[in-house]
Amino acid sequence: MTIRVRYFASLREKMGRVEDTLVYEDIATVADVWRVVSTGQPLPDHLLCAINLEYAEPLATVRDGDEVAFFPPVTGGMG
Amino acid sequence: MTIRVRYFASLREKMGRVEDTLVYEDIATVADVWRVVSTGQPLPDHLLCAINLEYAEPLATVRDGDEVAFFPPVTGGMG
Amino acid sequence: MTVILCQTEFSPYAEMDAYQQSMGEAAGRYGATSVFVGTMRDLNLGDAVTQMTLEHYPGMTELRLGQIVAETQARWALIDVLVIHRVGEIKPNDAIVLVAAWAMHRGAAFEACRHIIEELKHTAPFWKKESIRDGERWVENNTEG
Amino acid sequence: MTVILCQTEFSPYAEMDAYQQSMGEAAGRYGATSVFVGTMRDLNLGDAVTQMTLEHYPGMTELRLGQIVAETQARWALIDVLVIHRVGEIKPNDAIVLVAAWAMHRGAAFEACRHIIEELKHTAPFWKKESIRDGERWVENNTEG
Repeated sequence: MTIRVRYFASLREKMGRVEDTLVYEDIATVADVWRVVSTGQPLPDHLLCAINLEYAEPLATVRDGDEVAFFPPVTGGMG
Repeated sequence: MTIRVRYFASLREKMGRVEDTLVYEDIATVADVWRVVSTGQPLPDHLLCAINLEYAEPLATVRDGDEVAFFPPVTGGMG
Repeated sequence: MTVILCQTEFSPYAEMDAYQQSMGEAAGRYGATSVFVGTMRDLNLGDAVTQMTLEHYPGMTELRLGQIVAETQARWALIDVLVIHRVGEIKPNDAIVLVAAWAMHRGAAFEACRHIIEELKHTAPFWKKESIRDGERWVENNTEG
Repeated sequence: MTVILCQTEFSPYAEMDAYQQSMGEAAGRYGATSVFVGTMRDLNLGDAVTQMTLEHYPGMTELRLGQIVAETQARWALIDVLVIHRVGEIKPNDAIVLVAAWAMHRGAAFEACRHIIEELKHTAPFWKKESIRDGERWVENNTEG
């Protein structure tokens, strides 16, 4: 299956790239996706995850064609 | 002593006048002022009172030259 | 801090713009502005309202509004406060009251703005008389927040 | 209900005016408008900030803001809601976010406006990078309300 993986803000800078495309058969969850793109690291507690533009938990199931995103805590608004 | 007494809103209409000037020696409190201007009635619970532009209780002391006001509950603002 | 009693129609957002332009050194310091605008509705208690007259107690109104703002500024960390209240003849959809609070952070701005409008509604000496089909009537009760 | 992501400077009170002009039949129905404006401050964590870049997640941002507004409209009796959020390069004293809620009564307007800005700050995918004297830094924590 094919998964598009996107990174934002400080994580994007840390990864050194804006996205990856994974073509793997053994990815079941968001945490699995992270393990692949981070070469084996566990998913840090503070990172947030989304599947297809909606927040997702690390153990949420990933399906063929999904867009998975990882990003630091959000800081919009002001005041 | 001389007391200026003012009325507002529905009370002003009920009294049929905007103000009175009292020249009496035996007025001690706001409630006394009301008794004079209403020819002996007790001060209704819902009426608000002010002395010299500040809210006052019915038993607050009135002094020579004071402006006393009586008015219904306020309804400013909106929303 | 500015409190204005206004005899004629005012445009609340034009007033906000103009006031902020004149704030000068406060620009860049405030991160949060909470604004409340009360507007005349054309329906009250089930009746169409065509016009309203806002009576007030000149002198006491200004004093009370100033006290409310001063007390609010003592309680929350505010950069500035603006209060504008209409008096006299008012038409549906006219702005009746504007309350704005500027602060570094949103908690203070929201709470101060809400506090001012609640105190104003319950203690500032304003009275509304509505014109309805059958004549006129005094509004006797304040709406709950 | 309108949600706008804005790439260039916007004037929050001019937007309010224009939006109300276009509301048509809602005029006369709303008695209460609560507006929140978040503005870029020129000082953060003790450092002078000369510029800011607001990154976001296109697609997810619009979806999340729409969900926040829809959930807020389901919870409070609102007549209309407007949300405008800047993205991209921002200068001190620029408006970053506008949230406005129109309702018959002030309780719903205030609570809905506050709810939207809190949800937006904690869940909408925006990230701030500040330019300070020594370079750039990501804002890592949201301010408390």
